Amino acid sequence: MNTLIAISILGVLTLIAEIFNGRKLIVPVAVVGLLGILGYTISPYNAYDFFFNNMMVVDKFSVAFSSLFIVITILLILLSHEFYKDVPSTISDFVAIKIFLLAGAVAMVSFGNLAMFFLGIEILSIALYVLAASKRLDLRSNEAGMKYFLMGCFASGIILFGITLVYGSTGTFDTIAIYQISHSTTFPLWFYIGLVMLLIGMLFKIAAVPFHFWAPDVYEGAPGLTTATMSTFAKIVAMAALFKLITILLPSKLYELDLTIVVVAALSMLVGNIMALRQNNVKRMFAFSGISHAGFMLSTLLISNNSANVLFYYATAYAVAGLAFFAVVLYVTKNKKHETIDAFNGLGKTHPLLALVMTASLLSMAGIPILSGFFAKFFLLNELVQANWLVLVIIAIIASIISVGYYFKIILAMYTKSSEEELPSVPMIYAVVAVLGLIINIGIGLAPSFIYDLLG
Amino acid sequence: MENILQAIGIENYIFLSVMLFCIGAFGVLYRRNAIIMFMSIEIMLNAVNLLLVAFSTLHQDAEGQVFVFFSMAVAAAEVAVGLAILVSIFRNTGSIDIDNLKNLKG
Amino acid sequence: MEKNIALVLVLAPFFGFLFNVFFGKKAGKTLVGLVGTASVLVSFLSTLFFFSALNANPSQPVVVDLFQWISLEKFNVNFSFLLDQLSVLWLLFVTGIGTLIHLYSISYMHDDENMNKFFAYLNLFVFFMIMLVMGSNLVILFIGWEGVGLCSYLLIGFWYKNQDYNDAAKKAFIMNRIGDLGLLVGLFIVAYVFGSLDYKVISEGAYNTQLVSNNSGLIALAALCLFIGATGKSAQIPLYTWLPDAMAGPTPVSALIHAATMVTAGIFMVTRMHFLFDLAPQILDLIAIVGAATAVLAASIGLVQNDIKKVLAYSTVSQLGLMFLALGLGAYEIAVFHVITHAFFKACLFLGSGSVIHALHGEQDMRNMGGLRKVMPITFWTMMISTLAISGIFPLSGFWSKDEILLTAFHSNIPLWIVGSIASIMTAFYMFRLMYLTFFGEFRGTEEQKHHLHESPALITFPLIVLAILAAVGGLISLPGNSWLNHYLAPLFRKAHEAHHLDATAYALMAVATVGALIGIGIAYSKYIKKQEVPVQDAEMKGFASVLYHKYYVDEAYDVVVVTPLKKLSHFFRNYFEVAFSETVFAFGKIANAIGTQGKVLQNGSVGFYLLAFVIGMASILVYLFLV
Amino acid sequence: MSLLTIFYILAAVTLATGFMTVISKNPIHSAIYLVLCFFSIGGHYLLFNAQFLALVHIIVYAGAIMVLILFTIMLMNLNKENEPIKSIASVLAAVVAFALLCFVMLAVFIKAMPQIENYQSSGQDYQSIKVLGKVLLNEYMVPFEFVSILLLVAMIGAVLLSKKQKTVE
Amino acid sequence: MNVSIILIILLFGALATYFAGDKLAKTVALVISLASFVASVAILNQHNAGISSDFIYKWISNPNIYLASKVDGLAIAMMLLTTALTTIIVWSSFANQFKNAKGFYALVLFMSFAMVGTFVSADAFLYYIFWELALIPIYFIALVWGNGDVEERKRAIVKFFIYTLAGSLFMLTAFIYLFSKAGSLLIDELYLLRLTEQEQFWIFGAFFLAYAIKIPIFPFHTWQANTYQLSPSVGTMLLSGIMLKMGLYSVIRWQLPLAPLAAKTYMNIFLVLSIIGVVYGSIVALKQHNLKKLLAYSSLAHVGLIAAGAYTLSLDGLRGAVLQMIAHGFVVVGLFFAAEIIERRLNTQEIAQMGGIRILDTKFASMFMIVMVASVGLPGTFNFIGEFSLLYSLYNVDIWYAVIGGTTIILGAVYMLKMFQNVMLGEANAKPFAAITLQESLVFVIIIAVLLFFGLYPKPINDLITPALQEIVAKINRV
Repeated sequence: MNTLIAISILGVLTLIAEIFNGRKLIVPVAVVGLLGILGYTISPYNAYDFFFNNMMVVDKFSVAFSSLFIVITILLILLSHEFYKDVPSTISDFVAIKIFLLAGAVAMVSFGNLAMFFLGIEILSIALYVLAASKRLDLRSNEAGMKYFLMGCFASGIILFGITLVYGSTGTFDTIAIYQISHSTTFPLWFYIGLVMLLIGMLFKIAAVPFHFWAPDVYEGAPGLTTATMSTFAKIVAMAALFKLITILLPSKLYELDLTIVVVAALSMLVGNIMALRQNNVKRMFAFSGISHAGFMLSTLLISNNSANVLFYYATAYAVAGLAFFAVVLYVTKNKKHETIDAFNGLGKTHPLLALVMTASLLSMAGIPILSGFFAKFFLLNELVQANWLVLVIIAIIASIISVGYYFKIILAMYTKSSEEELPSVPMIYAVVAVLGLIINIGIGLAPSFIYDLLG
Repeated sequence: MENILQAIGIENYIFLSVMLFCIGAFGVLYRRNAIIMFMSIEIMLNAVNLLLVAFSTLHQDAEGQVFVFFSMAVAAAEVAVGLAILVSIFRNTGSIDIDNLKNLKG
Repeated sequence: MEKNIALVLVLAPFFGFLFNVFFGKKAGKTLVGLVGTASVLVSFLSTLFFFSALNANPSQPVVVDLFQWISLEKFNVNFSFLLDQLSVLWLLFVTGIGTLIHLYSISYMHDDENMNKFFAYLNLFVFFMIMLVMGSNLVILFIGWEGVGLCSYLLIGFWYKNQDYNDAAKKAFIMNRIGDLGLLVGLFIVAYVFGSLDYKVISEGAYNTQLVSNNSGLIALAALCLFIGATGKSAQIPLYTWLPDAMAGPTPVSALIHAATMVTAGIFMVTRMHFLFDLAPQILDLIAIVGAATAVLAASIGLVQNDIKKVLAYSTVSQLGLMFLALGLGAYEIAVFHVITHAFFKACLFLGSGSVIHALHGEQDMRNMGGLRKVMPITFWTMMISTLAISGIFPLSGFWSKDEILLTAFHSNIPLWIVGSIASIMTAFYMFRLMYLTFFGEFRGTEEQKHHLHESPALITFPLIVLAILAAVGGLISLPGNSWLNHYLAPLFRKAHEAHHLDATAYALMAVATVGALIGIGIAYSKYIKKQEVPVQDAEMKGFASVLYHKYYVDEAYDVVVVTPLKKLSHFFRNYFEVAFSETVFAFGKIANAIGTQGKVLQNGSVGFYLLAFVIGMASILVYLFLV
Repeated sequence: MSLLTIFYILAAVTLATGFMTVISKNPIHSAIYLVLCFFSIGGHYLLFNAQFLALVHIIVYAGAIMVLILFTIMLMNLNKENEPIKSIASVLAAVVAFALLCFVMLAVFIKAMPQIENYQSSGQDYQSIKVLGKVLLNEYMVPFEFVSILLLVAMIGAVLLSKKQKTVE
Repeated sequence: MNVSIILIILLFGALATYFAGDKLAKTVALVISLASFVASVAILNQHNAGISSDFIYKWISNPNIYLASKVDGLAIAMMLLTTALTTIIVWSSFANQFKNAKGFYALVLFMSFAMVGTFVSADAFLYYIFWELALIPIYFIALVWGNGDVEERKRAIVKFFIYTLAGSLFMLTAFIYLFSKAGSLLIDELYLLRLTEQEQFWIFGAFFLAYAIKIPIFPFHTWQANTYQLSPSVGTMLLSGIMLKMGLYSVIRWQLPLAPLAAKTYMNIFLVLSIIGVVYGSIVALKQHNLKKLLAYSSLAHVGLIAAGAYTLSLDGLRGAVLQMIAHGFVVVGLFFAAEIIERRLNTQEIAQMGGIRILDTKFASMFMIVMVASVGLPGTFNFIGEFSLLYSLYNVDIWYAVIGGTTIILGAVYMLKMFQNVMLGEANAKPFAAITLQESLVFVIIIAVLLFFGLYPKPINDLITPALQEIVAKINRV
C-alpha cells in the first residue's frame, strides 16, 4: 500500500520539479526514488497484509511483481533521459506519466477490490494512449494513439461489463468476499459470463489472438520508448493482473475454459510468430513476437503447480530481453524515420558490444540456452507436460522453431551486411541499460532458482 | 419500501443494458467518424452504468452506485484524452475519418 | 628367435619402403635400387631360414603371435603370422622373384626421375604381399589383400601425368574392391559360422561334422563370397577386365604384380581355405567352370592383340583360369604347382618384353617390331625358353604343370578338359605369334629406333637368365609319380591326394597336349614366318577378329550396364532428390512465410475490421462456453 | 401507470435515441440524440430512486462530456454530413457483427437468467447522498483518491498532446 | 580433479582468447586447447587408475536439476577426441588471416567447450543446454567467416540452424516428458524408468529427429552439403569432425538405453534409413563438382554406416561405431584440411579448376593420399577397424545389410579415387602451387600417425570404451 502512495507522491514530485526548473534533476531523482521504493517494497517480503478495507492486498505475488515493475520502470526512465533529449520541456510529463503508469500497475497486481483493479487498468491504458500519441506532429504516432484509444476503450467497456456482472451475481467488489461466495453459496451464472468478459478484455490488453490486431499497428506507430513500455511493461502487467484475477475469481478449474485458453494461446503463438516472419519493421516484428509471448504467458493459466513462479520467471526473462532489445533499437533507429531491419546492417562490426547484447536478447527470446528465455520456456513447457497439455507443448515447440526465423533476420543483418552510413556515438545510458539487460539475462539464466523460487 | 425490481424484474434491465451496449458496439463498428465513435463508447459505458445501478438495487447495496462514480470519472478521462488525440490528428490531417488512418498496416 | 626373424622377414621391405620414401631423393638412384633390392633379398633369406626349419620339422609350423588387434564380442582377431608349408612356399617365390625383379628394375627404371618412389612402392608391395601370405587369419590376409591392391593402384598409375594410366589404375583398384567386398562378406560368414577367423580354428571347425551340417548353406555362401573375392584379385570372369588395362604400369610391375605374385593371391586364398571349399562342392564346380571359361575367353582375346604386354596380360588371365580350373577340381597342389611354374615363365616373359620395350624406347606395338633376335640374343633365348614352357613343350616346367591340370580335368570332367586343351592350344599359338612378330622377320620400326637397337645391360639380362633357367627346370619340383611338392604340402591337406600314376591315359594325354601345342605353334609359324603376315591396322579389322580385338566388348558392356547407370543415378539424385529434399525442408519455411504474407492482408490497418475480429472472437468464445 | 409501463417507455426512448445517435449522419444530431439518451438513463436512475446519482449523471455526461464533445465538433466545424459513403461490405460486416453480438449476448443471458421470485428488500437507505458519501469516503477512500491520479494522468496527457512542443535544434 | 576443469579451461580460455586481441588470439587458443587436451589426458589417467572424475551439484531445486557429469570410458574417448581435434584444428588454421580473429578463436574454443560438455553431462537438462550451446558458435563461424556468396550462405546456414534446432526441440520435449515421469533428469534415474512401448516409441522418435538431423541420417541431411561448403574450413572441420559425433554419441548414450523397447521394435527402419544414407551419399558424391561438397557427401555415407552400426544394438556395432567415430573424426579433418590447403593456394573449391597438383607438391600429394585411403577404409588404418566391426555387426543382423552397407567400400573408392585423380593427378596445372609448409604438414603428420597407430593397435581405445559400452548394451537388453 505504501508503495502505491510513495509512487504517486514521486510522480507528483517530478511534476513539481518542472515548475521549479529542476529539469536536470528529474531523471536522477525519479530513479533514486524508485530505487528507494524498490527497497521499501521488497523489505517486508513475506508479509501478507490488507489495507483500507481490503482495497489493497500485499502478498508475495504482489510484492514480487511490483518489484519487477519498479525495476522495469527504472530502466525505462533511464532510457527516457536520452530519448527525450530533443524535447526537454516535456521530460517531466513523460517521467511523471511513467511513474503513474507504475502506480496503476502496482494497483493491478495488489488489488483487493475490483474497483482498484479497474482504476489501475484505466490509469495504465490512458497513460499509454497518451504516450502512444505523444509525438504530436508525427501522423503515425497519432494514428497509433487513436487506434489504441478506440480499441482500448472498447475493451475497457467489456472489462467494465464483466466487473458489473461479477458484482451483479455476488453483490460485492471485494475479492475476498467474492472468493467466499463463489466457493460456498450458489450464485447466478452471470458470474461466469462476467468472468469471461473480464478475460476477453484482458486478452485484448495482452494482445492475444484474435484480440491482437491493434498491437502491431500501435507498436509500430508509437514512439520507440513507448513501444518498449507497451511491449515489456504493459504486457506483463496485464498478464499478471489477468493471472491474479483468474486465480482469485475462478471457483474451480473448468475444462471448457482451459480449452478456450489453450486455443487462444496456441493461436497466439502461431499467428504471432508466423506473422512476424514477413515483417520488415523491427518494432512491428517485436509486436508480433510479443503476441506469441503473450500466448506463452497465457498458458501459465493452465498449469496447477508453480504457475505463479513460471509466470514470474517468464515475465522477467521476457522483459529483460525486451528492454535490452529496445535499448539497442532506440539507439540504432534514432535518426531514422522507419525502424527497418536494414538499420542494423553491420552493427556486428561497428558496435560489437551492442550487437552482442542484441544477439543475446534475440536468442533469449528464441529460447536458446543458457539465456533466461530458454529457462522460461523450459519451466513453462515442463509444467504444461505435467498438466497433460502435450498438444500445446508441441505447438509451442513449433512456434519456437518458427520464431528463430525472424529473430535471425536481425542477427543476419548485423553480422553479414555492412552499413553505408555512420551511426552516431553510443549514448552512455543506452549502453548501460543494454549491458544491464544482458547481465540480468545471463544471471538469471545461470541461477534460475533465484527468480523461479521467489513465489514459493 | 419494496424493491423496485419486484415490479420490473432484473432481467428487463439486463436486456435493456445489453441491447444498449450492443448498440454502442454497433456504433463503433459502423461509424467512421471518430467523434461519433466516441459517443458510441459513451453509450456502452452508460449501458454498463445502468446495469450497475440495477444490480445495486438488486442487492440493496451502495457499492454499485459508488462504482458508477468511478466509471464516470474514467469516462471523462477517456473522453478528455481521446479528444486531445483527435484534435492533434485533425490538426495534422484535417479529417477525423478513421478510415484515413491506415498508414500502419501489414 | 623365430619371432624376430619373422619380423625381419615382414619388416625388411617395409624399411626399404620407408628409406626410399624419406631418403630416396637424397640417397641417389644407385643406393635406392640397392636398398630396395637388398631389403627384399633379406626377406628371401629369412624365408630360406624358415624353409629349412620347416623341412626339418614339417609338422611344426611357426606361429608368431604379436598382439590383439580387433576385438569383437565373440572373438578377437590377433595380429599374428603363420609360417607353414604353404606360406613359406609362397614367400619363397614372392621374395625370390621379387628380388630378381627389383634387380631388373634398377636398370629398367634408371632413367625415371621418380625411381625412389618406384622402389618405395615396389617394396611396399612386397611388404603387403608378405603380410597377405603370412597372416595367420583372414583379416591379416585382408590387410595384405587390400594393401597389394593399393600398391597395384599406385604402380599402375605410376606415370600419373597420363590420365589414361590413372583411369587404368582406378579401374584396377575399384574392380579389386568389388571382389574385396565379396571377400569381406565371406569373412563375416566364416566368422559367424566358425566363431573365429583364424585358419587353425576354422580348419578344426571344418572337420566338425555337426557344425558343418548345421551350416552347410552358409558355408557354401561363404565359399562363394570368398571366390568372388578371388575373382577380383586373380582376374577371373567377371572381374578380369582390369588386368589388361593394368599394363599401363612399368613393365617390372607387370611382371611382379600382375603376373607372378599378386594375381595369384586368389589361388593362395582358396588353397588356404581349401577345407572350406571342400565342404562346398557346388562352389568348387562353379570355380572350375569359371576358371575354364576364363582360360579360353582370355586366350581367344589374346589371339589378336597387338600390344606385346596385352598379349602377355591375356595370357596371364588365361593361365590363372587354368589354375582355378585346377582348384575347382580340388587339385590344390596342382594349382600351386602351376602358380610356381607360371611365376617363373611369365615373369621371364614380362621382363623379356620389358627388355624389348626398353630397347625400343617404349614401343609396345608388335606390328612395329620384328627381327630383334639377332640384336637381342639373350632376351630372345630366355623368352623363347619361357614361351616353350608356357606352350607346354616337353620337358619344360609348363609342360608338367599344365599337363597335370589337364589330366585332372580329364579324369573328372571331359568337357572341361576339352576347354582347357583348347585354351592351351591357343596359348601356344599366340605366344609364338608374339615371338615371331617380335624377334623374327624384318624390323618394322622407325629408322631411329633401329639405330639405337641394342641388347639390354646385364642387370636386366641376369634376372632373365635366372628366370629362364627356372622356367626350364621348374617342373622338377613336381614330377608325376614322385612329386616333391605334394610331399611338401601334404601336412596341409588332411586327405592325402593320391599321386597320379603314369598310366597309359597319362601318356596319351601328354602326347595329345604336346601335339596340340605343336599345332598351335605350327599355325603361328605358317602365318607369321611362312607368309610373313603382319597384323592389320585396328580400323581394318573385320568380323570375329574385330570382336576379339575389342575383347568381346566386355568393357563397353560393363560401361552400359554398370557405369553409365551409376552416373545417371548420381546425376538424378543430385539434380532431383537432393533438390527435392532441400526444397521440402525449405517448404516449411516457405509455407510459414506465405501464410505470413497472406496474413498481412488481414492486418489491414482498419479499426473497423479489427473491432469486427474482436467482436467475432468474443462471440465465439461466449458461444462455445455458454451456448454449446 | 405502472412502473413497468414507465420502464418500457423509458427503455424505448433510451434504445431509440441511442440508435439514432449511432446512425445520425450529422454529428450534431448525434450529440443531441445522445443527450436525450443520457436523460432517459437518468430517468432510469430516478426510477430506482437514486436521485443523487441521476443528478450527477446528468451533470457529468450531459453537462461536461457532451459539452466537451460538442465543443470539439464546433471547433472542427464538423456540423455537416460529410461522412464518405461506406462500402456495402463494411456496412454489412458491421450489421452482421451487431446482430451476432446482440443475439449471442441476449441468448447467453436468457440461458443464464435465474428465476428470481422475491427481490430482497432491506428497507434501509442505501442510495441517499449521505450513505453514498460515507461509502465513498470510508470504504472506497483509496479508489477515490486513486481516481485523482487517473484524472491527473488524463490532464497531463491532454496538455502534453495539445501544447506546442519546443524542440531543441 | 574432476572433469569440470576441462570445461573451465575451455570457457575461460575462450574469454581469454577474446581479450588477448587479434594478434595473439590464435596462439592463446592453441595453448588453451592444448591445455584442455592435457587435462583430458590427465582425466584419462585418473580413470585408468580407477579414480572417478564425476561430479554432481544441485543446480535448480525446482524442478530438480543437477550439474552432474559422469565420465566413463566412452565419454573420455569423446572428450579426448574433441580436445585433440580442437588443438589440431586451431593449429591447422595458423596460416589463415581471419578478420576479427579474437572473436573467431573464442568461438572455436567456446564450441569445444560446449561439445565437451555434451559428452560429459549426466543430467539431461545440462546435456541439452550444451547441445544447444554448441550450435551458436558454429552458426556465427559459418556465417561471419564463411565463404561463397553471402545470400546463399545465409540461406544455407539459417536453414542449418533452424533445422537442427527444430530437431533438438523435439528432444527437449521428450526430456520434459521423461522428467514428468522420473522427477529428475539425472541419466541414472532416467535409465531406471520403465516406460510402456507406446511412450518409448514417441520418445525414441523425438530423439531420432534430433539426432537424425544432427548426424545426419538420410533423408535429413539436406543441410549438410551446403553448410560444409560455405563454412570456413575450420567450421567444416568442427562440424564434421566433432559436432556430428555429438549426434552419434547421443544415440548411444541417450536414445538407445532410454527407449530400448522401441529401439528393438523399430530397429530395422533405422537400419534401412542409415544404410540408404550410405549408398545414397556415395552415389551423390560421384557427381559433385565442389570438393568440399563431395567430402560432405562422403561424410554422409560414412556416418550412415556408423549410425547403422549403433542401431544394431550389439556390442560389436556400438564399439565399431565409437571406433569409427574417432577414426572418422581424424580422417575428415585431414580431408577438409587438404581441401583447405588447395583452396589457400588455388582459391577455389571447384574440382574442375584443380589437377596436376601432385607434380608440383608430391609431399602434399602423399599425405593427402594416405588420409584418403584411410577414409576408404584400407586395412591397417584406423577406419578399417571401425568399418570391419560395423559391417560385421550389420552382418549379424542380416547379410543384406552388410552387403549393401558394404558397397561403401566400393563406391567410396570410386568417388575418392576419382576426386583424387581430378584434383591431384594429371598434367601440371598452369596455376602455381606453393609447397606445403612445415606447419601444414605437421597437421597431416599427426593425423596420419593417429590413423596408422590405432589402425594397428586399437587396443588402448578398445579397453577404454568397452566397459562403458557393455554397460550400455546391458541397459538396452534389460527388457
